[in-house]
Amino acid sequence: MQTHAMKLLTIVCEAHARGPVLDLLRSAGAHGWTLFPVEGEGAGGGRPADIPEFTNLQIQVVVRADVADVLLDRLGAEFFPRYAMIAFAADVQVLRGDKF
Amino acid sequence: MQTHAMKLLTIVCEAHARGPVLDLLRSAGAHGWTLFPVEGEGAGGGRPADIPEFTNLQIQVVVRADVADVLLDRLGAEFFPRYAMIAFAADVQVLRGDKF
Amino acid sequence: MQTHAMKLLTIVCEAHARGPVLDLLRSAGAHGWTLFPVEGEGAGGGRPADIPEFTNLQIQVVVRADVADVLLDRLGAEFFPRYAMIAFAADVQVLRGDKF
Amino acid sequence: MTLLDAVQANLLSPAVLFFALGVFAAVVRSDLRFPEPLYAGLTIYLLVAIGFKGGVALAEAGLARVWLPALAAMALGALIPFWTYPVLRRVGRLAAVDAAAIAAHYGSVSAVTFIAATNYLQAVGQPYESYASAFLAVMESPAILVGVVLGRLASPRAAGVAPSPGGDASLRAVVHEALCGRSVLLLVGSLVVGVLCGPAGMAKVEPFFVTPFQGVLALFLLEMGLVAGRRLGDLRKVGAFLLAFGMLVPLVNGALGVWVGQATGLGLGGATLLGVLAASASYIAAPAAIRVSLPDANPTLYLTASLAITFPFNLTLGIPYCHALARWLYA
Amino acid sequence: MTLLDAVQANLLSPAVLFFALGVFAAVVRSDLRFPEPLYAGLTIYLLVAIGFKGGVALAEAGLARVWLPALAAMALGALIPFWTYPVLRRVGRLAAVDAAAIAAHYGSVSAVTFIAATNYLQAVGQPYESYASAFLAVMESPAILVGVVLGRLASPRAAGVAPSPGGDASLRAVVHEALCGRSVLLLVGSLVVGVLCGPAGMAKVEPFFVTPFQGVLALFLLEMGLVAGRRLGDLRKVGAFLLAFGMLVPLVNGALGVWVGQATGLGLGGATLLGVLAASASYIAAPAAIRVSLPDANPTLYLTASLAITFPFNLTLGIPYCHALARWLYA
Amino acid sequence: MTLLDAVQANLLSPAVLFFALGVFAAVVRSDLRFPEPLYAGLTIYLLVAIGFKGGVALAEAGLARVWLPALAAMALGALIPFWTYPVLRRVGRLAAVDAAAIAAHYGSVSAVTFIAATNYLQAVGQPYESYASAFLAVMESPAILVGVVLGRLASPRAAGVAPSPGGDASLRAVVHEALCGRSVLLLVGSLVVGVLCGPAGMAKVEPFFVTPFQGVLALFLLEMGLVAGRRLGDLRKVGAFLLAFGMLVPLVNGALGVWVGQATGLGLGGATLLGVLAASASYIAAPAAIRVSLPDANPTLYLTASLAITFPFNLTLGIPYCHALARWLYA
Ligand SMILES: Nc1ncnc2c1ncn2[C@@H]1O[C@H](COP(=O)(O)O)[C@@H](O)[C@H]1O
Ligand SMILES: Nc1ncnc2c1ncn2[C@@H]1O[C@H](COP(=O)(O)O)[C@@H](O)[C@H]1O
Ligand SMILES: Nc1ncnc2c1ncn2[C@@H]1O[C@H](COP(=O)(O)O)[C@@H](O)[C@H]1O
Ligand code: NA
Ligand code: NA
Ligand code: NA
Repeated sequence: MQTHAMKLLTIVCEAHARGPVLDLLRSAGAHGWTLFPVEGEGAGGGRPADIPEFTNLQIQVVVRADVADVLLDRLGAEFFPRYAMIAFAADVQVLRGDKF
Repeated sequence: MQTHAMKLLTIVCEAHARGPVLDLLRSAGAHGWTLFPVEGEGAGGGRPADIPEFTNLQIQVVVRADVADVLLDRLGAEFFPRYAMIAFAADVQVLRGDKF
Repeated sequence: MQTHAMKLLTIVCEAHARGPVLDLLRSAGAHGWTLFPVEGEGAGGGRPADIPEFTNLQIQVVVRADVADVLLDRLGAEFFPRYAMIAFAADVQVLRGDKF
Repeated sequence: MTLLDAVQANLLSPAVLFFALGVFAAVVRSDLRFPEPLYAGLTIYLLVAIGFKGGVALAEAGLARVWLPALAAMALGALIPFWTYPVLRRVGRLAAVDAAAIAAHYGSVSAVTFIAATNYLQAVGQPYESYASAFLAVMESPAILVGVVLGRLASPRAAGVAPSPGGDASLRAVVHEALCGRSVLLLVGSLVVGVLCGPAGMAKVEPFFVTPFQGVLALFLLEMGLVAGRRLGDLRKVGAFLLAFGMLVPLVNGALGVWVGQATGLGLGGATLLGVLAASASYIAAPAAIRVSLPDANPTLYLTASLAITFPFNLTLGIPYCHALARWLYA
Repeated sequence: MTLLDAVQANLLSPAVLFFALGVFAAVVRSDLRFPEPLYAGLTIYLLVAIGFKGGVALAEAGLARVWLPALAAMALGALIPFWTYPVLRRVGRLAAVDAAAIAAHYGSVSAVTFIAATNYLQAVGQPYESYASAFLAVMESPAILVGVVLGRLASPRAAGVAPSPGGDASLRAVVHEALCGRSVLLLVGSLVVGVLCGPAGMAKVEPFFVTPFQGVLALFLLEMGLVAGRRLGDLRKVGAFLLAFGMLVPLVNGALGVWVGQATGLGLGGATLLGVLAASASYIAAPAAIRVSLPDANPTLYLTASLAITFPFNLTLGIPYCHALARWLYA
Repeated sequence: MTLLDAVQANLLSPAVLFFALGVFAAVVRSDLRFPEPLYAGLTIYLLVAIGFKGGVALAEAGLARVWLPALAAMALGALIPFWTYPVLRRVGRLAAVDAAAIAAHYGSVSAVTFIAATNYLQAVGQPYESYASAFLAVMESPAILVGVVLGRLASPRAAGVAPSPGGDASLRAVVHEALCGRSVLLLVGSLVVGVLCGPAGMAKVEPFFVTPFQGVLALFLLEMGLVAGRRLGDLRKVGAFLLAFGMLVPLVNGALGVWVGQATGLGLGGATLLGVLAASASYIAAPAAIRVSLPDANPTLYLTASLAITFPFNLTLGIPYCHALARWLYA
């Protein structure tokens, strides 16, 4: 079956960023997202995920390359100075290219 | 140490698809899998993961490229019309190439 | 915004390996990590994740390519004979290259 | 006590008020969430407690008094799809597979509605047969099987829009789910445990499974309010027909249930409970089974109808309605 | 009973000892963990129980007796930032935004400290007004709003170091959080449910929400000990000033609270509770709101102060201190 | 009461029947699951409750009456590996490292088996020394340390098939795990809390930690049945020798324990509990420690033996056996 090249953008951020990040994804044109709680450690110290308020979220979104660029730009400009978070993009192949 | 090129296939699907997807993986020759519950939103609407029955699963499997092709084919033909799900493949490098 | 090439190293291992793996990451120079519990099956049998002691962890770390090599080497030599685990590396693009 | 008084007393019970609080929290988009394991824990507790209590009551009452109403309850559940399906097809103009799916939900039952009804009867001081949980246990599956068969006969494509993963395995999967699915297994299993333990076993676990039960139910209904509230937005998608269907069908099925209860020798309380069971629609076991065996059916339709319309309706109005009907019938 | 006796009795209560055990476990790096859903479940239980109980008490006491102290409690909470902010700026030499953030935390309240105080009063046989949970409910938000405004006025950059995602939406988000945030919603909601149900509703859920309450609190404080203990390492990062601040401010605010309680007609127990509320610092609602609306403020400072200093201080010493003060004032 | 009567009474208790239900659910591959946080919550509750209760009893009995049997219990645990290891080597022809690992498991103890035994004694009206939880606390670790040392002496490669991550750190890790591991810390910690609080503290938390205890245990054993049932398939992999070992060793160790109990002055109930402790095999603390310190040992062998063979065996037969033995000895 034919596959299409897309970007998988992964964001790991403190739970408080949930609302704004999902708003951003929607406004940038993502057609879906996947999310789950994670524990982590980084420049912002440890996030032991013992309390919902102190947990991290990993948010994954499959998007077209141009959307991924927009998202990375806006994350870097608006979100990184504000929240403890990282983001990275990777190449993936999907079926049904028009879905994303 | 020498690494080998493999495919990481990621499937995000509604929890009801768990049994059939794992059966598919086994029958296609995967030697293992990893699975965890996730929240998500897509064409099938939001899946808030508030009830076990309404949750999503993310299933990850590392396989040889040819197995990944078979899996994608069968997912597209047999599963996509039936379940809310997405699947994407990515290139990864592993140690112990014969393990997968 | 400018992105930088990094490696995303993913480790899936039995929960008992948590301490040693995190120690390894720190000593090899990783600046952070992300971790969450997963269910799985592999050569070491099924890990149904019904008891904390029998669960698997997925540990993700974004590092420079050279650090990833060191990590893979040490994982293969010191950890694979000892714990039920797999590890794979993938190419990712990040913002803020100096963070990792 | 008039029907109005009864409704009012029910609306001011902690269980119903906490349900309303949950709906409110979902509607104002509060960040209040019950983590999924908490939901699972509460469900397991409620099913085990109600099953066990029913089993002990069954051990005391003896099978001789239970088999007839139990059989009638099963038959009632299995037959409900036969009248709801044509209504859904003709009046609602729904696709065959959607009609079959919804019919299956309304023939099956909602354990939480049943539990809330026992709660209500206790509050108004109405005695009831505790072994009624046995009816809950046997009514869950039959209608699902009937609905699946109806759906497959009516629209053969539904059986295989795509080559089914595992071929005919999916019908086998439904039967397995119907017998070994989480809720049936917990209910029937705890019932059997209760029968084997009898009152002596009950004495040991009563402070956990009985004394705090009503409070746990109140907390759980807060969560159910959240769950239902999150799906209120889907009401717009299902249309006026399903809205009416979700509130009128319980009235009819409830009356049938109460009548069958009386006909098979149950007391006023037991007949009320059988009415509530018939009136209730499944939103756990049925969706799981239908999703697998009738994948073409639209989940928004059957889930919204059973979870966002019929469940709140029964919780607030359906339960006192069945009780009022039974009191009138037994007067 | 002297202050010393009271402190000792408090230190030997299961609640405080289990807290100490949790701190110990964190310090020796035990692998003991409470999974997050368990924490969430315990919090929901405690907030619902305390809110519901308060509501029932409110229904019995009538609004007439509650509105004045409740209003005074709100005012007290809102005013606390106005004296703590300058102290944090001048004496502590903290950045404006950090000072505002910390001031918000100390004006707001900690539900767990309040619950532990009711626990303490019960243990020493001191009656108190159960409707005091209403003060807890109304004191959570005002100081947060004041703190956010202070922070934005004092350091306009704080409002937008980077173009805010959603523009001025973030102030709206604070207000939404203040009214519909998890803990406020559960508290106020359960309070309202309790008012509507009254004693009849209480009778039904008492075996779940009241009888085992103290035991659940003990278990929860074990977890809170773990949570606080994990952050003890941050004490080094916050410096001596915040350490002193976190222990002296509760003494001052506690005295203010007790005095306001007496002035507005509360009994000895109620005044003690109002003192404890004033003395306590929020570590759930305030951090969540501040993180979103004053992102420049350093979380290590406000979290460590409220969670790792003031919370243990109040739990062990602050509560008996407020009680002793009230007894002296009412003598 | 004959042994047969006792076994039958035990088999018909809610705890054992719910365990059987769990095994059944796993065997028929039901989708019933207890989420891991629920399991963790139940374990924490049971360990804290049993430890706290034991501590209060200890405070009442005084150390003078407890130190001797406690010391004897520790010694017994530490010595059991010295006779089981050679049996595993010579009769079972197991590799040295596997023999050492299994010996460690059988010298250590299972808290759930102990709790089920207290449950059983209560049901048959047999009084027992509540401070016996202290024996549970001290018997968990010694045998693990002995087993690890045995395994390393017997097969030096086991200490380092690969350069150990952290060098000799892994032995230090075992000691840390033995003293600060989750279950030891909860048990010993709650015991100390109980000693410090005494009966006054107990009065406060009794409705949570004591009254509903038996019911919680029944629910937990349902989950343990699932856990054990999922590993039944591994029985085929371990062979007939381990099957026999897992059922005969408890008989011998149980007898030893009962005898040590009598010799050190315990009553009939206490001796029964010491017998059950000796008979039981660890499946939580020991696997964790062995996995880290003897990574060459095959987990399927030690886990299946302790969890899928000895645990169900003791739960159903071992407990009444120890009680019958004690009654015979004390007759
Ligand atoms: N190098 C890394 N690899 C993987 N995850 C990371 C890394 N750095 C940070 N994270 C995750 O991102 C979260 C926020 O990072 P930070 O802003 O650095 O505290 C952390 O809590 C981790 O979960
Ligand atoms: N573009 C996307 N990026 C990430 N996850 C997605 C995306 N689209 C869908 N998903 C996930 O896949 C699940 C099923 O998708 P759907 O069939 O579109 O409802 C959703 O609930 C999401 O968890
Ligand atoms: N091929 C695979 N794809 C994805 N995950 C795997 C694979 N093989 C093993 N795993 C994961 O790694 C864990 C340890 O693997 P193993 O050492 O083979 O038992 C398993 O429990 C799975 O969670
Ligand atoms: Na029905
Ligand atoms: Na305060
Ligand atoms: Na033993």
